[in-house]
Amino acid sequence: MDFSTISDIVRLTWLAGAACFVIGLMRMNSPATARNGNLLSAGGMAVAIAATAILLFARPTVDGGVNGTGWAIIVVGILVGGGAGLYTARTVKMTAMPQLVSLFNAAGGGAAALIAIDDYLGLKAAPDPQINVATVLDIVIGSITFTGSLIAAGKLQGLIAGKPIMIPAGRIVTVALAVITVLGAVFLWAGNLSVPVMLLILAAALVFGVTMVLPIGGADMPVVISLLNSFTGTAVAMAGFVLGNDVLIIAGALVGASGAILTKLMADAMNRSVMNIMIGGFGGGEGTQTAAGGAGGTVRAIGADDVAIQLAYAQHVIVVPGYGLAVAQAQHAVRELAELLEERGVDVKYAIHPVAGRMPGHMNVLLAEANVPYPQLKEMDDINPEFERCDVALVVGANDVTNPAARRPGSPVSGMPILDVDKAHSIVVIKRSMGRGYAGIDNELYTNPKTGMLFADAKDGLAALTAAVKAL
Amino acid sequence: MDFSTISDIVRLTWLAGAACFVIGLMRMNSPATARNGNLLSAGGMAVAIAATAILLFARPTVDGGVNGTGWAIIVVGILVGGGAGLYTARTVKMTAMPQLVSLFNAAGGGAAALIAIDDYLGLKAAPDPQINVATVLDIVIGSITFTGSLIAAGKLQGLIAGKPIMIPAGRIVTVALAVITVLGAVFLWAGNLSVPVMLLILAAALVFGVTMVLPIGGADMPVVISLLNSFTGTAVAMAGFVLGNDVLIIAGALVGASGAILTKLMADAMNRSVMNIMIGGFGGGEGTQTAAGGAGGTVRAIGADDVAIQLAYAQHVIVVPGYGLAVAQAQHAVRELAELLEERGVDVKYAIHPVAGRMPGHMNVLLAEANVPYPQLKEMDDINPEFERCDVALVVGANDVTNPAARRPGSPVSGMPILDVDKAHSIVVIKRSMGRGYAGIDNELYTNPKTGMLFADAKDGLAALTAAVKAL
Amino acid sequence: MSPELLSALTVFVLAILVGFAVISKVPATLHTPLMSGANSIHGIVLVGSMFIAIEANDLPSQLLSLVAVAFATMNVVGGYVVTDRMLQMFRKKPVAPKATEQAEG
Amino acid sequence: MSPELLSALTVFVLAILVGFAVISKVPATLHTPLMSGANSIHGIVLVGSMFIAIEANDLPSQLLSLVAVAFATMNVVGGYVVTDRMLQMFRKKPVAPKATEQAEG
Ligand SMILES: NC(=O)c1ccc[n+]([C@@H]2O[C@H](COP(=O)([O-])OP(=O)(O)OC[C@H]3O[C@@H](n4cnc5c(N)ncnc54)[C@H](OP(=O)(O)O)[C@@H]3O)[C@@H](O)[C@H]2O)c1
Ligand SMILES: NC(=O)c1ccc[n+]([C@@H]2O[C@H](COP(=O)([O-])OP(=O)(O)OC[C@H]3O[C@@H](n4cnc5c(N)ncnc54)[C@H](OP(=O)(O)O)[C@@H]3O)[C@@H](O)[C@H]2O)c1
Repeated sequence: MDFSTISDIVRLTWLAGAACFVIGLMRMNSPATARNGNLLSAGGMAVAIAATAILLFARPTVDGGVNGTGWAIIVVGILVGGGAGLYTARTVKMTAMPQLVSLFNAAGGGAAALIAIDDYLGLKAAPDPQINVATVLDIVIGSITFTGSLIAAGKLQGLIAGKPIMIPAGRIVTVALAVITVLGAVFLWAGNLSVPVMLLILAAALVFGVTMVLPIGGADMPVVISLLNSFTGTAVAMAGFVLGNDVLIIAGALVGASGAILTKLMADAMNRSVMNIMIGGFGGGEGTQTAAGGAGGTVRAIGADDVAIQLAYAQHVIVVPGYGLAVAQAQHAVRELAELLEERGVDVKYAIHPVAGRMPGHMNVLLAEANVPYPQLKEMDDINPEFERCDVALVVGANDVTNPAARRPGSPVSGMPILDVDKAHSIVVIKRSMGRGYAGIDNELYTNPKTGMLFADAKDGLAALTAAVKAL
Repeated sequence: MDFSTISDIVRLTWLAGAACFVIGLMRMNSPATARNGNLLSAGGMAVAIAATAILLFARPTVDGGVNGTGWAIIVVGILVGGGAGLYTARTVKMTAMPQLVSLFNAAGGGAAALIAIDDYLGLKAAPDPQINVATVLDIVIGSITFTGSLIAAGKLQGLIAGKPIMIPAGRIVTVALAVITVLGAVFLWAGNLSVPVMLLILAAALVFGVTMVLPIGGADMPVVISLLNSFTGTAVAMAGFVLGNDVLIIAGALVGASGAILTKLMADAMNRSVMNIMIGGFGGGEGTQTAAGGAGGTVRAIGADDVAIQLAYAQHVIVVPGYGLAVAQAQHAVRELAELLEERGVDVKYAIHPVAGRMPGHMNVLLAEANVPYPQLKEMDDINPEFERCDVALVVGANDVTNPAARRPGSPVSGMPILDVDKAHSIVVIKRSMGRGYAGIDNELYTNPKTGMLFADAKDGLAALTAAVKAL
Repeated sequence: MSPELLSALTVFVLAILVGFAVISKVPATLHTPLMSGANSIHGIVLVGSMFIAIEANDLPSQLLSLVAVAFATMNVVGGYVVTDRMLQMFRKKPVAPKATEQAEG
Repeated sequence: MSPELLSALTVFVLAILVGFAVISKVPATLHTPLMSGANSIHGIVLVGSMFIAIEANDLPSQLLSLVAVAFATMNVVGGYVVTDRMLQMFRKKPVAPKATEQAEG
């Protein structure tokens, strides 16, 4: 086969790979086909990469031989990167997945930036304006994504404080960096070939990624990661323009656009706007629990033994898990309690709010990991009508998602759909204090006469309940 | 501005037009934005056509002058075609719209085929294989669409009998035509330049369009039109390959694919498979009403005066309109009766089944045309829970969409969601006889002890009811 | 394969993917307007018809292209107008129906 | 504008449209896996990294491209594996939970 035929076939294969990405993403829109969709996408990727290897191998070289160093770089790079990716992805705990996704995103953005940097360093004369535009955009966006995603991962992992970090004169620094980047880019676009200016832009963009993400609260990180993911897609599409490669353009633009939509959906689900998050509004999240001391209304504290009796002689119990359960790693403790109750003939269900916790699907992941039977997990819309028939609603470390204030306008959570916990015959809340949740406001559920507060760490409180039920 | 700049701008404008088509279609997925989406799409079209005119005008001609004849053809063609399109689209009755859409579809398919025919006649030597493939496909698909859509329009308009027409040895003729087309196409693809063979294919494809659609029942025409619409899209994309024009390729492929999905959705909504329809299974529709005479169970006939008393002293009445109401053009009669009842303090609602009638949205269109207030029209899922609280369900010319047999497996309507008419306290059915509906099966609703049958044409029966209520 | 054909093929495949993705779960009431809206879009064949018209040099070509232009324009203009008419029924109706009813009936 | 650029631009715009159309109303539970799935797809940058690696002739280029290949592969491999792990939770669980519960508890 001559090279031009091979090249044609490779290009068509790339196109087929890109089609797999699209169809895979479509299938990932619904739980039943999601896993299959991801596999299809992976298959498309494998085929596209294999085709690339064949193309590079078949390509006539200057001296007619095989470029040993080049292949060595590729093989070593793939082994090292693939090994690292595989190992971390396999061993990471379920709860640490978002930060890992962010790390992988950083890697992708970094690779895209490196392509443009390498291309720029190899330039002998100023390139066509269009290519120049793409190169500079790739460097800038790729670098911002690289450092931004690293910071986001660090925040989620707890390596960097989750609460908003205010850099002294932070806004001014950020704006200054943005101005430097834009001016440098315009200078290069004007047709000037200058490696120092390129390096200046590179440095400014790298620092900008840091100053952009640092002031944002840890709880908002999933949205930030999704946004940076969309950025990486755009950077990869730019790399495609630099190299004149369609498959990079297609896959990059696909991720850029779908990532943008996804970012908006995620922000909507937690009742925030993307703008609001990026500017760093509220969202201190885990930093605010020491606020207030129970403003307005009296609070009834209750002991583990009392709660145990209520639970053991109830017919229907609904467990409402929240962020506090995740922090306390109390998923196994709650399953044990539920199993004990079920043995005694109590009907136990879990009410899963879509944004309970700090990442979408947080509660599903946690409880699935603890082997809670899937049929017991109920989505918000399915379980809400059942609260009025339930004897005890056991709220474990959930706050905002149960706050009846969401039904009225004028509060930060207004409009967010909530679990109708206040409709239950009796309510028990396990949390450590009267501390506030993510939205930083008081919860009038706690002053409801039907509510008893069991002040404890989620894991300890549940263990105490289990012991008390066993002792009955 | 030099020509190459103009050409670049025109190409970018085409791309923008294509983007408008896509975004317009997206917006047409939801009732609130649908109209706006259609306008956006029309705007994209206007821009794309204007850009084309500019490109053709700016293009250097052989002799440097303006091609008078060419422009005359364009202007006359646009005036004639535009005038005809505008006039028919403006004056057609709401109920005749599907056949008009089919006519427009025929026109589009015809135009696509003509482009390829013209191209082929102008050939001096066999073209590149790829172009050749596209040309032949364009001729074949465009021609099938052209005659097929004309037949479909004729059936819906009643010019051609709606019931399946069986051509003697029809299947054999159809298969023979298909074989001729395929053999001719392969001959041309093999690199032979032959106008007679092209004309043979053309003729075979034109006749094939007729024999394909004739045996299909009139009631299935909406699905057939949607399928032919998707065909036209494909033909237009092929024309794009022939002319090397991206905007034709994009818009054509877009319609080809989205039309295919839509065809499937439409067939699903009426519980049929596209395959089943094309092969021409049941679907006699309007031809079958003389069947059966009330197999199994006794039927209670009831007079207009009795029904009038029931209706006038009811609190809640739900009207269930069906195909029979459409045929009898009884939409105004039903609105009059409903208004009369409302004046007497009866609460009247209309239960709209998604596939009541013979085209999707048939009942909405009809009743909207008769000025029934929009809030009184209830979708199936909203109204179904209300049947058990309603005093009288008045079924007017509806049959299949009320048949409780759909809840059990083993009947042709099994699995189709139905209106829960049998839950009403009392049921009145207006139809002419015990005749069957589209699916050709008996309806056990009619032998339900709660049901009274008012045997009459829908319009006459409703008029009689109105008179009887007034006389009370 | 020529680079033009390759890029045309890429565009074709992408447009098909857009077409598949763009239609999601639509209420049945919208099926007919959506079909009609898609039907108008393939009126873009008018662009191609204009090209062959301007290049037509002999009588057969001129006749063919005249018919093509007329057909395509009919598809475009009629298609959009009829779709718009269908979609008018989704306008919010004035809500106080009683008053008008009494006036009419 | 070169024809290549024009066709690259066409492809870019179409791919953006596909991206917009492809994400419809998704349950919140799927947001994270979907993000992770999209994240894996931009690992396609590995293809570009392989190109610069094979063309790298001086040390800086070779180092840059080595890092690029390693990063991109990490993105691809890790991305798909972690997404698959997330999606495992949508497997249908065996329905008879009582038995296993009693065995454990
Ligand atoms: N799911 C997502 O995708 C996502 C992403 C970002 C933001 N959010 C937001 O996060 C919130 C989620 O609501 P939520 O009800 O799950 O959580 P929440 O409103 O943030 O409340 C969590 C509560 O858990 C308690 N808590 C903390 N540590 C605990 C421990 N070790 N043991 C027991 N309790 C503990 C805290 O009170 P004490 O300090 O008194 O114990 C706190 O009030 C929403 O506002 C949502 O919009 C969600
Ligand atoms: N909406 C769509 O998109 C679409 C498209 C194709 C097919 N379909 C199919 O069509 C059916 C629609 O159900 P449907 O309940 O509306 O209709 P149907 O099941 O077809 O029944 C219509 C009934 O109306 C009666 N009728 C006919 N002319 C009449 C007149 N002048 N006055 C009074 N009654 C008259 C007939 O009985 P008599 O002869 O005894 O009067 C017949 O039983 C479904 O099976 C559906 O799948 C729908």
